[in-house]
Amino acid sequence: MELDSLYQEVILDHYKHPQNKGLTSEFSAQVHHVNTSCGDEITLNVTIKDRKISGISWDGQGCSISQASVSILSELLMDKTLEEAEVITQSFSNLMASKGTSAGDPEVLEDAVAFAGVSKFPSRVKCALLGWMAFKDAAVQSQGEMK
Amino acid sequence: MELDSLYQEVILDHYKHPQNKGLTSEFSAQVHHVNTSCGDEITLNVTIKDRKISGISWDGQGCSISQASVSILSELLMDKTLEEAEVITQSFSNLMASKGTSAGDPEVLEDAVAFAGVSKFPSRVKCALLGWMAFKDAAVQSQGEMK
Amino acid sequence: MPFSVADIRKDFPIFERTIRDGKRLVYLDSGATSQKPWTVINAESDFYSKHNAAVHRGAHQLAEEATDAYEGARAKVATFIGAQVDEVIFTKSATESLNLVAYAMGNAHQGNRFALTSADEIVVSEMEHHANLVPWQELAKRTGAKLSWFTVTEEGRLDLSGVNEVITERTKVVAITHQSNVLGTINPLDAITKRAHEVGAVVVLDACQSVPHMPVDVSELNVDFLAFSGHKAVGPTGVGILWGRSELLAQLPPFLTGGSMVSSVTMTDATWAPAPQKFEAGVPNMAQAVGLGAACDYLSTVGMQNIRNHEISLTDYALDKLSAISGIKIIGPTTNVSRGSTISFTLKEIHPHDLGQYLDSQGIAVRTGHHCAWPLAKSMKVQSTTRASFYLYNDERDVDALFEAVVNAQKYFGRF
Amino acid sequence: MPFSVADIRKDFPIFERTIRDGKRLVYLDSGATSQKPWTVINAESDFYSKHNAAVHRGAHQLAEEATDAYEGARAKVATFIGAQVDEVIFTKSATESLNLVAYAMGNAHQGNRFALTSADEIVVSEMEHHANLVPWQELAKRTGAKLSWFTVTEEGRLDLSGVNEVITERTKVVAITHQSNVLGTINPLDAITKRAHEVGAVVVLDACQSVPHMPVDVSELNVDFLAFSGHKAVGPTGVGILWGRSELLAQLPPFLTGGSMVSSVTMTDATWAPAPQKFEAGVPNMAQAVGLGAACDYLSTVGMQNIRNHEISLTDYALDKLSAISGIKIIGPTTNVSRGSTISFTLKEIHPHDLGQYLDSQGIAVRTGHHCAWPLAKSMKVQSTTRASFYLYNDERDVDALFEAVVNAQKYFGRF
Ligand SMILES: Cc1ncc(COP(=O)(O)O)c(C=O)c1O
Ligand SMILES: Cc1ncc(COP(=O)(O)O)c(C=O)c1O
Repeated sequence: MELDSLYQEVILDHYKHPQNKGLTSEFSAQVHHVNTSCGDEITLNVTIKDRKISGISWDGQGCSISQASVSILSELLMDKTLEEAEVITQSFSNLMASKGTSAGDPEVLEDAVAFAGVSKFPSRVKCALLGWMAFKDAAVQSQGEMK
Repeated sequence: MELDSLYQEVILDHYKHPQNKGLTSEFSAQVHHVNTSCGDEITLNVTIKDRKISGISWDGQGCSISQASVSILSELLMDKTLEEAEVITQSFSNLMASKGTSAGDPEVLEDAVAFAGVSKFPSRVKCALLGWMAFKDAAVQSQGEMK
Repeated sequence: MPFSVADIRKDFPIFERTIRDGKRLVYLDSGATSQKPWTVINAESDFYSKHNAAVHRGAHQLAEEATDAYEGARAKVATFIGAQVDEVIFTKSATESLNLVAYAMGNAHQGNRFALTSADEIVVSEMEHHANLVPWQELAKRTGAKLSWFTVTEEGRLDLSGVNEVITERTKVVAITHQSNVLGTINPLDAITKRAHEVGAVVVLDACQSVPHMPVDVSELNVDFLAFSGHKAVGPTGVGILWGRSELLAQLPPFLTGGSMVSSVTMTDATWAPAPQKFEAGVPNMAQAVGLGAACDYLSTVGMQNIRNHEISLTDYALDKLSAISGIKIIGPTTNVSRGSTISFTLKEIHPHDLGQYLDSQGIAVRTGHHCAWPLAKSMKVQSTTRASFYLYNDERDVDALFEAVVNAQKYFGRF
Repeated sequence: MPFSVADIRKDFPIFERTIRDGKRLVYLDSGATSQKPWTVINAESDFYSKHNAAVHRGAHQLAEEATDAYEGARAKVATFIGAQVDEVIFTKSATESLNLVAYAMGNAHQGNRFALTSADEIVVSEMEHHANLVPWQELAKRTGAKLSWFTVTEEGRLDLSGVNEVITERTKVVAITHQSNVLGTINPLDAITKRAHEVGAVVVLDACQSVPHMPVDVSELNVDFLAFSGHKAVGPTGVGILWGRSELLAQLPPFLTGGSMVSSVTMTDATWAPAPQKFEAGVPNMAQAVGLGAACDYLSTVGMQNIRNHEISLTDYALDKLSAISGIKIIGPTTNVSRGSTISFTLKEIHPHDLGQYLDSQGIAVRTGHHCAWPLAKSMKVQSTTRASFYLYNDERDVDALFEAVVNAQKYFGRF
């Protein structure tokens, strides 16, 4: 079933057992993003020291795709430099724009390749990107230089 | 040709030789009416004494239908009482609303039956009625009671 | 004519197609937009292919035919809602209709009955669609008027207990929905219109979710303006209606200005034509108006009371069936009293977006989210819901399909 | 593909019908509205019968298909006029597009670059259609800004000799037509845009009569906003376009408010989505947008430069032929330089309304009157004119028919 390509086991797993959920009290930047078409929301705390991501925590409400995506992000980007994070973020954006034609690069995206199937469902791409947009925003806010 | 039912000889004749055209300096009421869809305009002076129409003059610019109609009106309503004028006006309105099904009552309308053909051309009914609407207005203004 | 869903479905070409690899289309999203019968689709094409010309403007045969078709459509809509012909204004949508009233009131000068100042109040409700809320917020901001509102009870009913305090001597306009697009609630209007008219306020009714689904007669409702969209009433997209009492339309300033709505124009000033022309600037959405006329004909032939009765019994069936699902919570009236056939719900474990996706994979079209009524969602303490909305072409098979699919979704998402 | 009127006419179903007892349809009223090819008519029907659903809202296959069709149409329009996709806003008509800009500017608060006060000025011209005049009169009245204008010369050209005096340091907006719908004049824009931008004003171009008839590329025009209607460009009724520079759309406040144009909503406040959504409140005119996309495809396939060339040579022919009629006076440029194919004229003895009626009896559709440009008529010292406007489906046969009929009308009305 096509649906299985969307709801990969790793996605539903993260949805049921979200990682790094619960906001830390310390952070370099806090952002709140809402998907205006459905109301899904995410608050993301990011701590960056010496251009390196030393903390990510989040809270939110939403569908499995948006929640699992930020959960995976919070693991994937942890301890990465801003430059590395930018490469990963860009790779994820490209995957989401691929309309089902790309499987994603597991070297770069690791577990996040599970979202490859989402790119076939245009209305869900926004869900998958919610946390990533929030992260971009937070990185810019705390550094003022990530493009 | 259907067009001939619209452009009766008596209409084109009044268009070329308009009666009572040229405004008198004395009047009980003066009104100015414009057909907003084409810009045709008519100024009508009416003099009423003892509920009797003792003077009608007009000036205007417009198509043969609108100009001939007011010209014929100016002859037809002259020397009539307001009650008689109302009967004639109503009869003319009915004829215009008849969509080509009525020939008009020559006893009441005299030369104005020539406009019977106009009722088949919905966009021209407004032209034929321009002067008549102006007259109604003028009668109301000078008397405040004609319905 | 006996009411037969099977026959009705034959009139709607979309039911000839299938969804997601051959599945039967179960369309439960008529609250967002309805499907269209051939008669409506053909009315538009026929206009274009046989009678197309600019109405009210040309002195030629096509222009006459186009004008007849357009004005004939106005007469059909008027008959459909019990209005006088000159009280029916063609807009592009209910959203425009509601903005029209709000902006036109904002254009009123002191002395005009519609002019608002900071001494005045505007009343709405917590269950309004954004289209009947944001324009009034903006009008309040532009004029300084105060915005106040009726709240909603836990069961999803308007709380009218304080009607005399919410609508005050200062209230100039009460804008309220006839039927909630989320909860299905049909609002009782008598207490509102009585109080509003007592204080000299006008009542603007958002009839988007009522006119398509039940007999609505403006001569009986006691409201002053009424708005609905063609596309939710088996009509074309791109056309809506504003109805207003003629004595009010005569006093209301215009909204959009331009050609065909003027009586005279100089370089610095313009005067207005009488209603409805005053409110229809430009070459109108002629083909869409004609299509809406055909939609009114279609609905009248089926019978609005038949449609209402059908939806009542379908709602009975659906409320019964869905309530049996474990973990379901219906957001809105759970009894089939003063409610339409729109049913919103949440499931304990599955987010509406995920449920909607699963339903889609089964050929079932629902809507998920806040349904353009965000304050209502907050007031009902939900972030989003799944909404199934029924119409004349739905039947118990569709309810069964929804039931089955929800149960299977619970299995699907519970698999790990 | 060689340009062939005979082939083109086959694409337009209306030419299969006849007028007034079997006469060939000579449609010379495209300035009011154009006829539609099958591809446009079918694009609308196909949307309704196969993909109809509310865009941007549902998580189901039909909603996805509808969204693809609608956004695909936006991309087609963008390509057609050389714009970026997010700069293209679907409205109901050019009239709405122009009102949108005027009202949105009126909504701007102090500090916003669009805010107007009594210290500011708005510039229009004497040759504007009411749709590009009255909204600015109203904005001037609302804000206290001063309205000033370019006059028109006897030949029907904009008098630009005083461009630096008409557009002053106080000017905030210049609203001007690209091509006159009465005179056919195509206005030179460089002097206007240069001066306007020098003083920090934005230029709003009414492109209703240019976009359908010649290649128009917003990336080359140097204007800031551009409006046109679908129905004059072989597209459906009920859809228009507003194009605006993206940095300006970002700053311009919204106009219609409601669903799908918000970013968040509480009972008292709302924030806006980015453009173009910010300007598209409510369920949009989806089928009409899709139809307009098909119209852009159709026109592109024929080739806009081919259409322009065809109209130039047809205008040559028509100006020549008509000038030979005794008592005729062409209102507007009599030489075929910087002019489109719209030709207005008066006849000494016959009122335009009577001429139009005679032409209609011969199957010829023209428009008579002031053509929604009353101040222009006064400035040209005519009460009304007869207007013949040509398009891609007209040819020399149509001009000949017009010529013959005018001459015969002179005989007909001269008979007593
Ligand atoms: C030059 C011009 N501007 C504006 C308009 C208004 O267009 P619409 O009536 O389609 O809104 C027209 C056509 O009527 C026009 O010719
Ligand atoms: C209750 C209600 N009001 C207003 C609207 C707005 O209608 P439209 O989007 O057709 O303008 C809708 C539908 O979206 C609605 O359900």
